[in-house]
Amino acid sequence: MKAKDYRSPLEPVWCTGCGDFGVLKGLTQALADLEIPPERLAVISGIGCSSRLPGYTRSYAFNTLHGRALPIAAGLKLSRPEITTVIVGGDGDGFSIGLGHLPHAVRRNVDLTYAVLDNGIYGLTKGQSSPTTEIEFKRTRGLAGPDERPLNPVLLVLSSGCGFVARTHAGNLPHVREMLREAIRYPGFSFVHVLAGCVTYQTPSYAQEIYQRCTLLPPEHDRTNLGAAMEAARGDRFQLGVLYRQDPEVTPEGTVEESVAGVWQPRLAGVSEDTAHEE
Amino acid sequence: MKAKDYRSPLEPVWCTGCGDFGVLKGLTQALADLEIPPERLAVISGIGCSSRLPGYTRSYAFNTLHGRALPIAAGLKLSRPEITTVIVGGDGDGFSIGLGHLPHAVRRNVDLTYAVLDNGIYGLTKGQSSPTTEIEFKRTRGLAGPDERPLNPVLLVLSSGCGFVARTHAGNLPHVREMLREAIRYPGFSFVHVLAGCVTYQTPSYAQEIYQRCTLLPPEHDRTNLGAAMEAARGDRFQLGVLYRQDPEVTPEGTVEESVAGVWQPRLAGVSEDTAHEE
Amino acid sequence: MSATRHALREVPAADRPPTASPSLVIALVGSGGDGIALLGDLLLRMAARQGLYGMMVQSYGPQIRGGESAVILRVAHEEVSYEGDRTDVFLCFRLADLKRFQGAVRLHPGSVVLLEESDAGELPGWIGASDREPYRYPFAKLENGIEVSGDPKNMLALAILCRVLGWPAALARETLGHRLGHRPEALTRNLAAFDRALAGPEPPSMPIQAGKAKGLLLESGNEAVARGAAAAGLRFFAGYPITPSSEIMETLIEELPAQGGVVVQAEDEIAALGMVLGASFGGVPSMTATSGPGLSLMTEMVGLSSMAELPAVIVDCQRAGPATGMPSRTEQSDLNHAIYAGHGDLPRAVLGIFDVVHAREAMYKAIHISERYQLPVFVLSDAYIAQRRQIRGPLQAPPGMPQRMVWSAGMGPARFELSGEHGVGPFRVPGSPEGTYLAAGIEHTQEGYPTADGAIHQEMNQKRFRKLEGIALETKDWYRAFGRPNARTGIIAWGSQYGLLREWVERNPDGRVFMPEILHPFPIAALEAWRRGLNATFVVELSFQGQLHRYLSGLTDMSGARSVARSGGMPMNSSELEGLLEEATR
Amino acid sequence: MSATRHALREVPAADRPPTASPSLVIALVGSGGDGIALLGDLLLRMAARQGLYGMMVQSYGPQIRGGESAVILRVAHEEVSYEGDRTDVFLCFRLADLKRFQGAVRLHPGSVVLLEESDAGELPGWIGASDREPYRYPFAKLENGIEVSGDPKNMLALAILCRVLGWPAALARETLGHRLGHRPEALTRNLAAFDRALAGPEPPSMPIQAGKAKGLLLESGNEAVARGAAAAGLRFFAGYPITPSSEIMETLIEELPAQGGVVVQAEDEIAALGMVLGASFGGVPSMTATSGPGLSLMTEMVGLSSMAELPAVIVDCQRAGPATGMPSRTEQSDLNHAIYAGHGDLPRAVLGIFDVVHAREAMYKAIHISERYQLPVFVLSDAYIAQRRQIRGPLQAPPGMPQRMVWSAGMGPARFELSGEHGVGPFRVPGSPEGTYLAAGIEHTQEGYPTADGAIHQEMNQKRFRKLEGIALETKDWYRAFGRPNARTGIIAWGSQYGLLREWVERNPDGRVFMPEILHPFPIAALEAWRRGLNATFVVELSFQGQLHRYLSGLTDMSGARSVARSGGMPMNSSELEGLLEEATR
Ligand SMILES: Cc1ncc(C[n+]2csc(CCOP(=O)(O)OP(=O)(O)O)c2C)c(N)n1
Ligand SMILES: Cc1ncc(C[n+]2csc(CCOP(=O)(O)OP(=O)(O)O)c2C)c(N)n1
Ligand code: SF4
Ligand code: SF4
Ligand SMILES: [Mg+2]
Ligand SMILES: [Mg+2]
Repeated sequence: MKAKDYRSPLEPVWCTGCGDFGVLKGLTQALADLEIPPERLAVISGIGCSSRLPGYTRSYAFNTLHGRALPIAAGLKLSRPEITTVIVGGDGDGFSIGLGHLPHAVRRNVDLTYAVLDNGIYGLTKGQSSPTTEIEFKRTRGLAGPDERPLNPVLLVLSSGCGFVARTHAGNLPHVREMLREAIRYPGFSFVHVLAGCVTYQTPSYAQEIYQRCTLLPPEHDRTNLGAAMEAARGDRFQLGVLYRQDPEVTPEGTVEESVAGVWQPRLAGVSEDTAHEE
Repeated sequence: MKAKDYRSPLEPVWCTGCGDFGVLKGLTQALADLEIPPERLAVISGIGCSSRLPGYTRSYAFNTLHGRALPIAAGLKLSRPEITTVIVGGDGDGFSIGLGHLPHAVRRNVDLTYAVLDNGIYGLTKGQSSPTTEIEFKRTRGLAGPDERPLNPVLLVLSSGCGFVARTHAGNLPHVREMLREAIRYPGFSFVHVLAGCVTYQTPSYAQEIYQRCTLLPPEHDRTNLGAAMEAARGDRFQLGVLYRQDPEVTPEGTVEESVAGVWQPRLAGVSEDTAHEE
Repeated sequence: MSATRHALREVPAADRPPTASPSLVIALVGSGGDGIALLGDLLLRMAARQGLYGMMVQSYGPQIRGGESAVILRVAHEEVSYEGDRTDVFLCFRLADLKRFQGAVRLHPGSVVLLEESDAGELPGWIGASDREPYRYPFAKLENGIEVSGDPKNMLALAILCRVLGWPAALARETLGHRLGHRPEALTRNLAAFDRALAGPEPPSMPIQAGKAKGLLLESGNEAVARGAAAAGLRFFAGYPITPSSEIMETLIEELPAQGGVVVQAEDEIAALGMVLGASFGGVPSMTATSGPGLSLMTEMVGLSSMAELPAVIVDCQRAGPATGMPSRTEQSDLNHAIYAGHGDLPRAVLGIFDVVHAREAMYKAIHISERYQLPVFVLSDAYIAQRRQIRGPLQAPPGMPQRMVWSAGMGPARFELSGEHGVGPFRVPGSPEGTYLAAGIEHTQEGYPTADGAIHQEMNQKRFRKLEGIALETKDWYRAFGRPNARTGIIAWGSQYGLLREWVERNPDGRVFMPEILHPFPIAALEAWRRGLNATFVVELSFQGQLHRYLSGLTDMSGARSVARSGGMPMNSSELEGLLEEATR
Repeated sequence: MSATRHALREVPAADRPPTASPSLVIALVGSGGDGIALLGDLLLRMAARQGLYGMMVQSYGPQIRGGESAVILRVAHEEVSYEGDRTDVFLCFRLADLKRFQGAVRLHPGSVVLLEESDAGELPGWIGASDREPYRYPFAKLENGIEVSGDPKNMLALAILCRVLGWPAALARETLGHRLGHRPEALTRNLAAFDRALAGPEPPSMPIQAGKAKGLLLESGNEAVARGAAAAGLRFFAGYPITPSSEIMETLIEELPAQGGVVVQAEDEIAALGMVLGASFGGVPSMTATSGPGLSLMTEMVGLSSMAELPAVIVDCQRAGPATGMPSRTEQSDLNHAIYAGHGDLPRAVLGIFDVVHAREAMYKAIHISERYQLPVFVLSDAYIAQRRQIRGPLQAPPGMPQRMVWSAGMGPARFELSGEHGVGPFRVPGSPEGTYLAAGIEHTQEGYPTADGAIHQEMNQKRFRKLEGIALETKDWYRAFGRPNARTGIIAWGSQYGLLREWVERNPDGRVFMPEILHPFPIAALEAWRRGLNATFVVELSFQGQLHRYLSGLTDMSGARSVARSGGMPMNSSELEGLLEEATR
């Protein structure tokens, strides 16, 4: 199957020039590379411009509630482990209202891939600040509240114990494709931080600025070293690539093997005197 | 005023031997050291055994909802900056249901002190696992879900950019007192991780075990070095003391100066043709 | 009020309805350390082994551990789901604890009273209600006036109670073995104490004979909810601990994996219901369980379940609210929320549980409705049912497994086709070739694509609400009516009032009761038919606002029906009910 | 249906009620880039400067940017809060966009139609409804058939519209200067284009004269809510962005700090209301604003507000639900949630907003009620009001600031004293010596200490619900009734139906309307009195379930009252209303 076979009939309503187009393309390419049959694929999101992406894919797509994609995807994957499950969303969706679910998704280490399309702004609601909006920008826009420092999502995810952490830039299609492919391959929870500009509510030059601030990780970077990964994450430049990868001894436990047919088999639970008498 | 002057008439309902007693004592001592008038003090919590603490203090105490102490305290402090505001709660309250508020409270850097009484268990609801429960314990107790790795709250808070991070142990009263005193003094958001055993739902030996695993930070530890703090946080022993302290250039912005009287002054808003015509 | 002075067993044979059966009420009072709960549990297990029905309720003080603890136990020859309000056998380890039970424990001339020997001092007046001399036994071990740890008091009491009730010591030993088998040394210590007390002076007797029933089952309301759901095909559960519902998750942790199911403790209730919807999106029957605060948190997610047409069962063990309220106390005040909460217009169904026995049936029905109609179903239990342990008859296998209509390639209809019967279309389960579609909480076309067209929104609302018509049709008989059909005094109630009212009709020949199993959509036609011929109608509920009464007023003409409502706390008992009815009549 | 064929201004002088006034409806259609919104805004500002009232509504396609965009503008000599459903002046930059507006735009024989000159091709039939020849102008600049960027179309259109309306060009230039002053080069470019079009061929005319009103104010519903609250003493706001409410926060960011207030963008709606309760615990008048999804998320926190007796105002800009629904579309389906949501029994009040003018008054009343009775107050706005821009008369200073009864040392009563008037006790503001106490969502004694005693719970519920009696007493006249007092056809409605119904009574001499300002507790006695003498009663609302109708049925006998309800989307217009009323009568 080709990348385009992973696209639905729906035409994106994104603004021309929106970074999200690149991610949609990169994702469909990665899926084609991995030859995942669309009927075994689920793409799940919250709410936001970026969260419209699942509707543009040919998959069991679910455009859920603002900030709730992670638990919903976990429920699907835990009960249907044979379904490849990819989560996409925005920085507001994932790092503001949805932030509480992220470290837990990481701890739970269910085999999910989470790509956050971080444009440092609330796009869909027309340009309020997000947790990754930089203070200067916030100031110039006179956005609400005390001077919040921007969040460092990559550092946060590393600190939560995530086994696969990568960063890429929506303007660099081959890199997006590669990072998403690696992340989906990883047998555990994988996180991909995608820098994706908003041409409408960011300062026009923003996408350009961000691009300037990106560098590829140096070849000598040791992706198995958490300390090194944290160092890289804390640098003021956006380092692109796989910052950290810890190969899991065990694949996540506690998932059912049954197919859907399996879970439909009627059973009678807890009727034996003994179990019924147990406390 | 003496420590006991910060106690309310209410008798704690905690189990004999509960670590929370130590924190109550240490907190009242720290408050006495700082000579904070009770009427200028607010102690705010969520729900849990540990969250019962505010009711035992003589203060404007608020026992809020499970997991919601942080935003409620922030609302109070932002509108009433003259009120010293201390937040206490448990690991379930703060690191499970309430986790989403923590990095934002840190980013916002409102002048609050947050002490988490971490017993690695849900006490009030009778012993389910919490985000800091260790896997072995979880396994032996057969608790729900896939094999979640425990969370490292101190590392998480450091990664969110917290300017004051300390750890102490409820069994070490003078140390609890000192850490809380320092934290309350800090002009910004301060976090204190308090190890406090649950004698009822932890393995009986737990408090003891934990105590064994504690060491004081070495004198040469550089509390102004974030990297060093993260190293210390990642060590498998519990290092006690101030792991990190960054002296804030600015005290938090965006707070009102008015006294309560002030905010009651009637005003007419936005009536001039101009502002009314502005978009 | 006089009616209430008789407990069940003293109703004069004449006007005693056929279902009446001899029963005994046993009250046990002690402090946290005394093992009162274990003692009650052992007695209940012994009752079940002897073919007796019964139930047990417990109450604690505010302390997490320690503090006073009391157990009320009832054993009977027929199913009971009300613990009675007269005490036949009363055991108390500490005179000091007696005061608190003023009123809670009501003795009669024949009551047996068992007290600590060394407890000197004045007995409270109400003990005098019994004409029989209190039996005193040295439960506590004293060394020069100070109590020191000696024989486990609950084991001494077990022996004495066996003799009072005329129950075989052998059965007690066996049950004890069953319960403590995994801790041999504890078992020997306990058996030794038991035997010592058996040899003590003869206590007064208040016998109840073994029953005929076979294969009786003992479980709590929460256990029954968990097992009933598992038996109905539940294969995914996510929850977050909260009193009084936590044991539902804890029971499923023990039992569901063995049946190929998954149980997860989520980070909060929003995530719990989110995971449930994710599993349901995957085609798997799923549920969560919580109590008021968690229920309120789930509100937005319930809207998604209804809008994306994802089956989900939400069990709510009601406690006294609002906010944190009184977590360990029962109430029936989440009805409004279950029926009305959530922004926008969204169909959902609401069932109520009567008692531990009904819990399994209710769970089967809830999963059936949610799977068949692809919408959220609330099941309202409460602390009184959830925390109670009750003996029930053997289980029947369910009539067949709940089914979700499943789509397969070539079947045709789009996921959200308007035309489906009762607004339900075949469900596209991930994994089915050619079945890919977009599910969303955004209003959508039949294919699931986003729309902002008001005409489509109206059509979709019509489609989704047609489900309620289908459910109303299927559930028009989902209620219980009992008491004399031609009686002229009627009570409408729901949920855990069941046990109390079962006995009320036995004492009130002119009374009958209507209790809906499904609260929304409400079997209103049945209610209207049932009301014919009544002189007086009361709506009895544990809700300050009288939520059921107000809700029914919106559905039918309730003029003349009186609301008998109070806030939660302790469950209602017979004498209180009679009092409230009298008041309401005045 | 014939009644609706007349727009306001054609009502024959004979039966035209005194309030009737000449008005013009202008429809502007283009694509995102055309600056339609700015054009509409400039015209509205010019109207206000000329002493004319008016309003403007806008609609977009799904695209974030680009896509079709339309503006309907109405200017009139008296206050209007309904945009009318007949178009007097119709401007369209692109024939292709016309189709979408089939139905939305309804021309009459006198309508003026302005079209792109180069747009060849068949005009849709409905354009023929106008007897006047369409006026064509070269808005687009073409280079061999391809459109290239030329003069800003909206400026060309502004000039032509000035001439159609007979408005002074000088005023247009001044207004433009006011609007673009901060971007001088843009201003010159725009003025140049404006002047060029002024010189073009004479367009048909449809004049409206300047009015007499002075000091008129132009604002959106969200701006009015924000400013009304600030004027009523609001000093703390926390919110989370959501369509269609975000401009409330954005306006307060601009204006509240200057008044000594604080505005925070929270991480989510739970935190937003949490912060509000924290500030309110601090004694500071506080509020949040949201829409359906956020409202649902706040459910648990609302219970805390009610239980801990912390004043809080929650503004809900309703949109089409459930779940994410249709964010940009209006609906009135959050009423059930506002009245009933939340576990347990909890008092709260619910107000509804009629239009932009009423918004400020409603916010004053909401803050007053919440501060006086120390409970949560919902204010229900909707997308139709929130996003509309409306011209209003000068402001009056409020009657005095809302007051919270404040405790001070030696005053006596415990924080939650039962005996306070209407269940309200003096509020202990942090900072007051000797005032320390425990606030909690846990049920509590009068001092605020935790309790699990059912009797205290009952007393506390009584205390808290006495507030609703106090509110009902104070607000028994908080409604508007209009139309002929003795008319025999009555409509009950709420919220944004106001403008439409204001005009309905003008066209229907036998019609009258009842609209509550407060929905809970409902001014039911007033409604019952008002209903006397009606032959037909209709409850008109934008909710699929007819939530108001169902709610009223629980409060009073509504038999015979017909529900006229549909899902949200576009607001109702006159012709649709007449149609629905006719249907409901059949
Ligand atoms: C509970 C809830 N709160 C708020 C909203 C409104 N809302 C929709 S998307 C969004 C944020 C969008 O920002 P982001 O997640 O960064 O996505 P982007 O549009 O930037 O791609 C918000 C606040 C909502 N839909 N639901
Ligand atoms: C919304 C909500 N969910 C669940 C609960 C039940 N609950 C009360 S305390 C608690 C956790 C207690 O654990 P922790 O915060 O660690 O406090 P501890 O008792 O261990 O001191 C839970 C789950 C609740 N009160 N509210
Ligand atoms: S608003 Fe920004 S994020 Fe949204 S579609 Fe346009 S460019 Fe993309
Ligand atoms: S249960 Fe544990 S945490 Fe709670 S009071 Fe007892 S010892 Fe402390
Ligand atoms: Mg974004
Ligand atoms: Mg804990």
